[in-house]
Amino acid sequence: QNRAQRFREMRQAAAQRRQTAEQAERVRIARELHDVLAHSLSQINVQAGVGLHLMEQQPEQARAALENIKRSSKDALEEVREVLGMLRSDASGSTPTAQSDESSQSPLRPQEDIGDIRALAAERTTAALTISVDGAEQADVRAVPHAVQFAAYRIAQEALTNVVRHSTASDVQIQLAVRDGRLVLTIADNGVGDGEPVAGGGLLGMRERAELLGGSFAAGWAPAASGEQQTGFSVQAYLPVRRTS
Amino acid sequence: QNRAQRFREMRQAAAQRRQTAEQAERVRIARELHDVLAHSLSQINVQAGVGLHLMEQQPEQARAALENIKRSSKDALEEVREVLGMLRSDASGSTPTAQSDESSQSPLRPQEDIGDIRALAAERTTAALTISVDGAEQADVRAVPHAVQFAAYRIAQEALTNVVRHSTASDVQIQLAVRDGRLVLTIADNGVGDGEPVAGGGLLGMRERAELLGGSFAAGWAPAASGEQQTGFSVQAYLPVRRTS
Amino acid sequence: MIRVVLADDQQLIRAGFRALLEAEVDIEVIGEAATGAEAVERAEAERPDVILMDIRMPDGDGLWATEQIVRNEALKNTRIIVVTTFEMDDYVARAIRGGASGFLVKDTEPVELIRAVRVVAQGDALLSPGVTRRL
Ligand SMILES: Nc1ncnc2c1ncn2[C@@H]1O[C@H](COP(=O)(O)OP(=O)(O)OP(=O)(O)O)[C@@H](O)[C@H]1O
Ligand SMILES: Nc1ncnc2c1ncn2[C@@H]1O[C@H](COP(=O)(O)OP(=O)(O)OP(=O)(O)O)[C@@H](O)[C@H]1O
Ligand SMILES: [K+]
Ligand SMILES: [Mg+2]
Ligand SMILES: [Mg+2]
Ligand SMILES: [Mg+2]
Repeated sequence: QNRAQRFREMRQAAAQRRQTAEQAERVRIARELHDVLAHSLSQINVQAGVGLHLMEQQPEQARAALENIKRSSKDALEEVREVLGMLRSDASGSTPTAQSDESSQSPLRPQEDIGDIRALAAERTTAALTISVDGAEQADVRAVPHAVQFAAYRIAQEALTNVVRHSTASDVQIQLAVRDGRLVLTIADNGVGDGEPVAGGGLLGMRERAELLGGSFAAGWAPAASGEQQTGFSVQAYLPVRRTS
Repeated sequence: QNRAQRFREMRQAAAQRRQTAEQAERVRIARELHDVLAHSLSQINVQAGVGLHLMEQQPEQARAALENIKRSSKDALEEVREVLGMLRSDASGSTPTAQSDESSQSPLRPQEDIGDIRALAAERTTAALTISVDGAEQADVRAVPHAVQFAAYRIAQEALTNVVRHSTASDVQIQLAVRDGRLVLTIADNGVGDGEPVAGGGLLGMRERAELLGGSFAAGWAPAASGEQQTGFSVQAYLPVRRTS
Repeated sequence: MIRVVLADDQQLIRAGFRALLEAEVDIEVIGEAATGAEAVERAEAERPDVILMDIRMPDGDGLWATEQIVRNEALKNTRIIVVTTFEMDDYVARAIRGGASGFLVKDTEPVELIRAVRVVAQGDALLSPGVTRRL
């Protein structure tokens, strides 16, 4: 009897673990897709809008917009194909993955790191928007584990997507530093506005990334201080720097 | 030592089960996304390509393309958000699928069950095609886990689609029974033909569903027996009925 | 004149290809279909030189429609180019086995698509480079 019960419990525990793995997997895929695809689609949408808006006075803007859209939709498609191809081959796949080796991982493989934030910033910079990156080259920052670097990259990317989409800002400052065993990442803009943001996939995803690593996350409007200081929207993530090796 | 080894084996088995659940989930998500995203992106790409190609001779094509792109990228974004929102709420989900409330359906939630096979059959029945369902109401059949029920529903659905598309049959029999700890599902028609079928997405998908649950699958022409018996195409799935509680 | 039928369930894809092909002096689009069954119907009614055939469509997909058309003796001069979102091995293989003259992904360059229509209309087979490599 005792044995039967132990067995039942064991089975239940296994079922629960299975469930948890499924859920973790879903959230992971959801997050990656949100960032990769929502990102391309919103860029495409913005491009089309801008092209249309300007094409009367500047017909060449329509061409530029179409060219950008053509390129980015193709890139995104290739990414989808890659992800799907790998999902498929993974699923029919032979060898599971005993190795905890991050670099050899699947489609959703974390690839970008903190060093790529600079390129990201350059990409998004326009005549109307300057973006600065601070601390990305510091030795202690560059030494954080890859999983943390990748999360930082994605959070910065998503925050910039939000600036482009939701903000009146003309300037964004991205700051990175290691303090008290945590990587502190701040993306602060000088846009105007107020109120609690209603979290969509972007803010949720950023929080999830931070929390999955055991860290924390905050986003919102800076309090409009004593007349002088300009208000702005900022996003901040604290990511523990646990050594994996 | 003996105990340590048993423990190791148990752990391995659990890891493997977890892996399988993860893989099943991936395949499912891959299928959904294939439909949602790739199609929008390729549509956008075609529009951009066409707009650019024609804009010298027909400048209005550029405008039309941009307008279409703007609209379809917006629609796709909304769709991505919806799918991801549901993945998330499923994942953080308290109640997996207690409710069989159809109106609250998400594209990613397995909801149909064996009880729905009857409606499916009724839907596909025509003057030229009768479809019978046997065993769907039996207590042991109705008691199989939901994941198995859903797989059975999908397999029956796909098999009927094939009958409608490929068969000369006037009658189809769907049979369900629990035998030796497995749900046995058979869809047999009285169409005429022969040869090994060349598996397309339908048969492959059915097999995948069965195998992901640890079961097996077979499809093909019944051997044309001694003159009397009519030949026919049939599909058979064996789905293990593992109790989760 | 090369007479073309477009089969795709996405209206914007049909509209895009139509604009593209109509602009060529030697090509005209004489019909559209949004399902596999419609594609077969259009083919039988119009006897086009070339059909651009999507795979994923409701009511009979493009692979099925391809097989139906190839099997029809009256349509032996109709060539089919399968144009789809994904260049998946099993799709490609089935399309070719089913009698399609070529296979392209939708994000092919417009000039390539136009060239493909001309090549196939002349009776030549066409395979996209990625595909030939694998077969
Ligand atoms: N830099 C910013 N400036 C102003 N408002 C912002 C900024 N970033 C986010 N917000 C506000 O926070 C909300 C939530 O952002 P979030 O990224 O979670 O969702 P979203 O961008 O609206 O949609 P998506 O799911 O595509 O990311 C936004 O709708 C916007 O109102
Ligand atoms: N009930 C049936 N009667 C006769 N032939 C069948 C039947 N079911 C399947 N087949 C044969 O098996 C083949 C493979 O079926 P499968 O469902 O895998 O692909 P498909 O229906 O051709 O395409 P799809 O990928 O859209 O399902 C069919 O093309 C057909 O030749
Ligand atoms: K023309
Ligand atoms: Mg956002
Ligand atoms: Mg089928
Ligand atoms: Mg389609």
